[in-house]
Amino acid sequence: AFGEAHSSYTIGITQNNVGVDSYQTTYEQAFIAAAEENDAVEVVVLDAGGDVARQIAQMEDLIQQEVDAIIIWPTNGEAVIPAVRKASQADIPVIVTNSNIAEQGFDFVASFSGPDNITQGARSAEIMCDRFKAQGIEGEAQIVQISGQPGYTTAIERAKGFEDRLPEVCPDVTLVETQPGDWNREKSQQVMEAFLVKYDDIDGVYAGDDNMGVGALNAAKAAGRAGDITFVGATNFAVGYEAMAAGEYWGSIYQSPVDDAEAALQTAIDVLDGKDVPFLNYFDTPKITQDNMDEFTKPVF
Amino acid sequence: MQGFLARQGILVAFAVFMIAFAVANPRFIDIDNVFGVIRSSAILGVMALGVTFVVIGGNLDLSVGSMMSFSTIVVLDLHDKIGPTLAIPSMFAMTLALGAFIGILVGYLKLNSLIVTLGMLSAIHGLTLTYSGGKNMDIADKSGTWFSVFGQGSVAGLPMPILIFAGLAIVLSIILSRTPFGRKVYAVGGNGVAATFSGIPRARVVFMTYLMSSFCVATAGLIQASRSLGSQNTVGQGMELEVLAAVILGGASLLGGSGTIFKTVIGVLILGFIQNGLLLLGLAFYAQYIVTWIIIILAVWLDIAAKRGGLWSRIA
Amino acid sequence: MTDQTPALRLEGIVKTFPGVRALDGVSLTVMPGEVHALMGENGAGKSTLMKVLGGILAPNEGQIFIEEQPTVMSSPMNAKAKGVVFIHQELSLADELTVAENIFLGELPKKSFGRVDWQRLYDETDAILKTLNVGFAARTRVGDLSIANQQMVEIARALTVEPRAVIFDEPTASLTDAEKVVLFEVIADLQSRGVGVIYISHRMEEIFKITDRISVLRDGQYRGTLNTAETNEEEVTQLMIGRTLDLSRNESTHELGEVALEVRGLSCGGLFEDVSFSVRRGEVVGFYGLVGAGRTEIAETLFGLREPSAGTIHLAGEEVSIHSPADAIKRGISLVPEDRKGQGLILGMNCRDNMTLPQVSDLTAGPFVSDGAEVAIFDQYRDKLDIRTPGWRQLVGNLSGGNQQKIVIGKWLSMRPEVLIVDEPTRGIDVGSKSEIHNLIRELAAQGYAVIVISSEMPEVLHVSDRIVAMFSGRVMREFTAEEVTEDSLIQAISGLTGKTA
Amino acid sequence: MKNETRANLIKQGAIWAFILVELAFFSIAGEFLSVTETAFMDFDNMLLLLKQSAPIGIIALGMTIIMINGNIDLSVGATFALAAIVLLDSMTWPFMQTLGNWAIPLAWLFALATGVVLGAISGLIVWKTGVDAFIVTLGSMLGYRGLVFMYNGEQPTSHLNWTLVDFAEAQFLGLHTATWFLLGAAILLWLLMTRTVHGRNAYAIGNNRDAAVNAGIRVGPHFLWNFMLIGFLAALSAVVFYSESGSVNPNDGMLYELWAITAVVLGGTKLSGGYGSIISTLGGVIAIQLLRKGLGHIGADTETVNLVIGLILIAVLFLDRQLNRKGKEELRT
Ligand SMILES: Nc1ncnc2c1ncn2[C@@H]1O[C@H](COP(=O)(O)OP(=O)(O)OP(=O)(O)O)[C@@H](O)[C@H]1O
Ligand SMILES: Nc1ncnc2c1ncn2[C@@H]1O[C@H](COP(=O)(O)OP(=O)(O)OP(=O)(O)O)[C@@H](O)[C@H]1O
Ligand SMILES: [Mg+2]
Ligand SMILES: [Mg+2]
Repeated sequence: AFGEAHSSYTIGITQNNVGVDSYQTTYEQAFIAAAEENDAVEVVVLDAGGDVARQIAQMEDLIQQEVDAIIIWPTNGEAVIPAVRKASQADIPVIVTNSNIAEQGFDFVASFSGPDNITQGARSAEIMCDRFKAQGIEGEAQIVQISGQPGYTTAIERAKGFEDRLPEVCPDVTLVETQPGDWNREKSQQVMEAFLVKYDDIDGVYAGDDNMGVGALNAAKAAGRAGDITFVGATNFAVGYEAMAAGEYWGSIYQSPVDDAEAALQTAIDVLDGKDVPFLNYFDTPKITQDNMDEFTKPVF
Repeated sequence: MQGFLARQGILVAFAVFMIAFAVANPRFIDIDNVFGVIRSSAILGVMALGVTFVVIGGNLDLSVGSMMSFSTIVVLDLHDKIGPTLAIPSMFAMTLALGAFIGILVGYLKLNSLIVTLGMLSAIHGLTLTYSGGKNMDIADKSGTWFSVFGQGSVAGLPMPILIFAGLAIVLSIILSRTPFGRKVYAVGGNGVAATFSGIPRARVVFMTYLMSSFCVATAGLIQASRSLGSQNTVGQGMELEVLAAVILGGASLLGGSGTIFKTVIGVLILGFIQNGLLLLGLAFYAQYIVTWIIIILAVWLDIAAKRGGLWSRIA
Repeated sequence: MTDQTPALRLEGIVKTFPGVRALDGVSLTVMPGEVHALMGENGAGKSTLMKVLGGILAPNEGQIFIEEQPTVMSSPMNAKAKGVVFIHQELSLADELTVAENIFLGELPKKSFGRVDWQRLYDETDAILKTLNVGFAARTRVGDLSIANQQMVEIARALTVEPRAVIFDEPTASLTDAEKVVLFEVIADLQSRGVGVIYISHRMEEIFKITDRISVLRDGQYRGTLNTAETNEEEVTQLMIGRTLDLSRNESTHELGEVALEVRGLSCGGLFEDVSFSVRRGEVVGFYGLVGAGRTEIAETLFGLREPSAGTIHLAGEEVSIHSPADAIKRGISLVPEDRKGQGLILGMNCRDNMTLPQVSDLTAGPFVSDGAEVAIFDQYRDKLDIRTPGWRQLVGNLSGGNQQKIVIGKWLSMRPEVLIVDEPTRGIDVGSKSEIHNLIRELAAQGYAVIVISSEMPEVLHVSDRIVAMFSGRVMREFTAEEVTEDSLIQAISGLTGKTA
Repeated sequence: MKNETRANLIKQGAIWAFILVELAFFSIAGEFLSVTETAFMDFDNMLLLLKQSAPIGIIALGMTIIMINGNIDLSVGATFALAAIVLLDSMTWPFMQTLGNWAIPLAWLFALATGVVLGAISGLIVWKTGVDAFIVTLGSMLGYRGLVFMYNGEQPTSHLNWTLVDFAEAQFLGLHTATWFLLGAAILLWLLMTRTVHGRNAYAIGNNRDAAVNAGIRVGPHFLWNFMLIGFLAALSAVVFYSESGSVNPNDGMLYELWAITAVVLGGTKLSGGYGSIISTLGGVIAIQLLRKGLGHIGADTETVNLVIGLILIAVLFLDRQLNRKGKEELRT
């Protein structure tokens, strides 16, 4: 599809923290695979390991190496803005992937490509609420929330989306407590164990991702209370999908790291090709519940 | 009595603590909750037992967290490939090999344990990622395997993780306090040169402490894997410092040569109950950090204050 | 003397440690320009008393007067400011720093902005080193010095201020004769400047050579003060331990057996070269030489702690190679090392466990350590060596220096070795115990053990040995039998004056 | 004497030799493996290297002193984060906003003061309780991190001030602002450790604490000063870094303590205290940053980076040991 004129683009990517969960790992693999399939691009793949200083250093390195475009998965949506500005001053277009940077930096960014975490949180709230309505307990249901690692944009946005939307759709459902599960199944299992001791009546659990949701489910199963509780997560992982199939886990948000990665790369190429790309390039993350799960393939991660 | 208070300050602190929480929220001492806490402390606890040996021997082990991730991922992966009966010993062998590697570096090559195990923390994490391809590892057929017995089973109403933790604690406590090997660990940690001059094979003793530590890590990984039948690559991340905190809380000196398994167990339980108690009180998660800070320093302070017979340090 | 104001006076000092009343109402007066000996058995409380005086320990009761002014010594710095300088029993130096920095530790000369005035530091140090007549420079790293020279650095610290009183706590324990002469000159000089000197030592000949008066402590209590000129060793000993000792040379001889240990042409790097000797069963061979002569290194090589570069070791006629202390122990060699704190003991462990450490693997009942067997061994050697401790549970670190040394000796005697090597066995040990240890060494030999005694104390070597090997700078100079040896010939041999090896 | 100097040179030169090896390796490997055209040894890239070494580097300098002193400080990462929060948050305080650009130096002052206070807390506890610094600061590491979260929950604290960013991004005589701070701090601390009484006492205390006490050095206050110094440096590092980035996550600075310690040990400073050098620590910091940069340059993936960094650390330790061995006649203990 590409002519001789732009025979080869070099695109650099600095990711948040590969290896911390399988979403990010699958993303990286999908990104590299997509790049390999495309003869016209070569990629420099870097990982910040969750450290913002390292990520800024990697931005500087990529600028210094004079790559054609930079994709960034920010470790901190605000701290990277000056580094992004530096890139734009060096005439290198920057594409933000997965979670956006703060508005102040929008001037220096060519495009954002990724899921809309606020919407995801809101959709999780809707899934939960619909379920309660079906059960007829929307008037008195009590829920707990297990959020992602404190400090991460994704965690914050998902919690915000959920907390803002819930009172709109189910004003009488109370969120009794939120504790972080650090994206970690075991940690979230411990948190849930304490919730179960503390509260006799828990009707729903919202977890920031399925990994944590399954951790909570395990705790409830061990306490013999899983049947009474609606579990809703986000970022549907394979474990969550299986638990849904087993009828233990109610719903989640379907978000594919492969889509995420491919969208980011394609956006970068489109920008380099001079195409018109929308500034906010969300890819869709639909609701998935026990009712509609046959429409989705089981996640590979 | 005062002497006892001083010597067992950590136990007293523990008791005071439990009572305070129980008053604040009676559910805290609900038997289910108590079992729940011990059960979830068991993984940390089993690791702390092994690290106690290492610390008494005068070294540190910061690699246990990432090593535990490794064991968990490996046993889960092998479970589906070669079946649980073979997977468990294979995983133990691989984890012990890592422990042996560290043991050789620290024991025989006499490299500094802080840096070696810090390096191994990173290297083993890399190894785990390579092994798993960065993916979560899950057992395909979760309901059809007896493998869940270590994490979810129970005997006579007692959950297996607690039984394993308790059993291992008793065995290791006896090894440490009653056998020649245990004595040698104390000697090597107390004064390595003098131990060598007494004909104690220092390198081998240090090597053995790391082997024991990795054995405990493998056991912890087994419980972990069996408990959730699936895991992330980062399941043990950050646990090294928690483990160390528990061992220190129990009064083991980082200079080596002192500490006991019993005290480590108390240290583990204190950490577990603090976490749980604060959660039950509905305090924000960061309160747990701050309380742990205060408890660690108070516990160690009172411990050494009792030894020197005065609250304040004599250094001018 | 009596019309002078005392330089220093201690009155009714009481100091207790948990379970120990280390000082029980001790009083002591030191006049200016006097050398005052402080004597007493191991654990009598000498060091503790001096620590109280030096501001390191606070007394429970009692008062300190300097020139009759009541004073409180709140810290070592404070004591030094008041003119009391304390030269410690244990070396108290920072290895990585230079000689100059160590001598002026805690009081480095300053320029603006807290900068060190190096010029002044080195000048003053050079001046002090010159009076001490030592062979090292101000800029030498202390860790590179021999133990004896480190001791000299410690002594040099007394000369940085104009002191009223200087305390020497067993300064000669690791000095050889040459350095002792210098030390005594330093003390004489202090004395002539009107400084009061407190001198702690277990060596009678020194005490009688340099001191004016002798005060004796026993079990933390003051026993009296004697004028050195008017007393003798017997009287002092009587006061110290409550009985007299037979200090005559050991003439008892017994049949010697076969050769237990033979060393042929042993060398180790640059430490010692071509060393040959043999020890028979029932024989005590003394190794005498200056510090650095390489005796310790030979012992360490025999004990598997160093790899010899040439030569062979034979045990009972059979050539062996020893790769580790465990090896050596298995073959019946025991080594009482020279550095008891660093090499001999685990200070944080109790007395019993220290003593049984080398054989703990054998003292088992089933898979477990047998408490009974351990305590039995401890009791036996506590009695034999008269070790003063409240019980086997006491941490070794809390014992007095001499009693610590006895624990080390007990540890190796209890191994019932074929070949026993003792390196400076009585360093810091009181006269009573010393003669007990000497008797013990003879007794062991009589029972058929082969014993090697390494010592820098000539009387000791002469006293216990059947044969003496004289060493100089890593080489064996000469061998003497007990009959032929004289002090002069021995000194000649170890100074490298006799041109040829034996 | 000659021999000693040479031995010392070998001891301290090892890290620089290692840096040269890294440079050579990545330059050559980069030719084959890197997808970009620019050379690794590019001058600008080396300037960047210095700049990127600054955040951990400045902390590592302080850690050197603490470790020479015979202590260790595990709380620097949390101190770094808390100082950053104060820096950024203080600029949003109402009275500060009325000050215009004068708010900047004031905010720096607040941040630095925070670091000094946190250091003082650890130092005071070490001094007064006599609890080992490792334990005290392990506790502080948790406690200070708790304070970080308490300040602003899980939210990042942000305040992007472009004047500040421009200052932080500026280059003077080719060197970035951060580099100037790193080198400036290194020179001052080097002078402190080699030329002043405080520095020499630090060596003495780390080398033999009892001896120092016996010699009348006031060890406690001395510790306190040094902990305040490392608190200050952790805050300085935060000031330099966050002036440029303008937003701090409550997780920032985690594991910095371990990297700082690693750099210090790579530089040859003894963990047991009494021996070490500021300049060699600078070498250690650069060596680590170079390794990261180089691995990125040749396209190593995450798992390889983790594996290699861990093993290199051990390898350098091993080499250092081999270089410092005395030979066969060494005592085998
Ligand atoms: N820190 C301590 N804790 C408990 N007991 C102690 C302590 N220091 C000294 N002692 C005890 O006090 C007594 C006096 O000890 P000190 O060191 O003063 O003896 P010493 O006369 O110097 O003996 P030596 O000749 O062996 O050096 C001994 O019984 C010793 O065990
Ligand atoms: N305890 C020790 N710690 C450190 N170095 C030591 C120690 N003992 C000896 N050395 C070093 O070993 C070298 C030679 O040993 P040493 O002086 O002990 O010889 P020696 O013949 O055994 O004399 P002596 O037995 O009188 O000490 C010296 O340079 C000395 O610095
Ligand atoms: Mg003494
Ligand atoms: Mg010697």
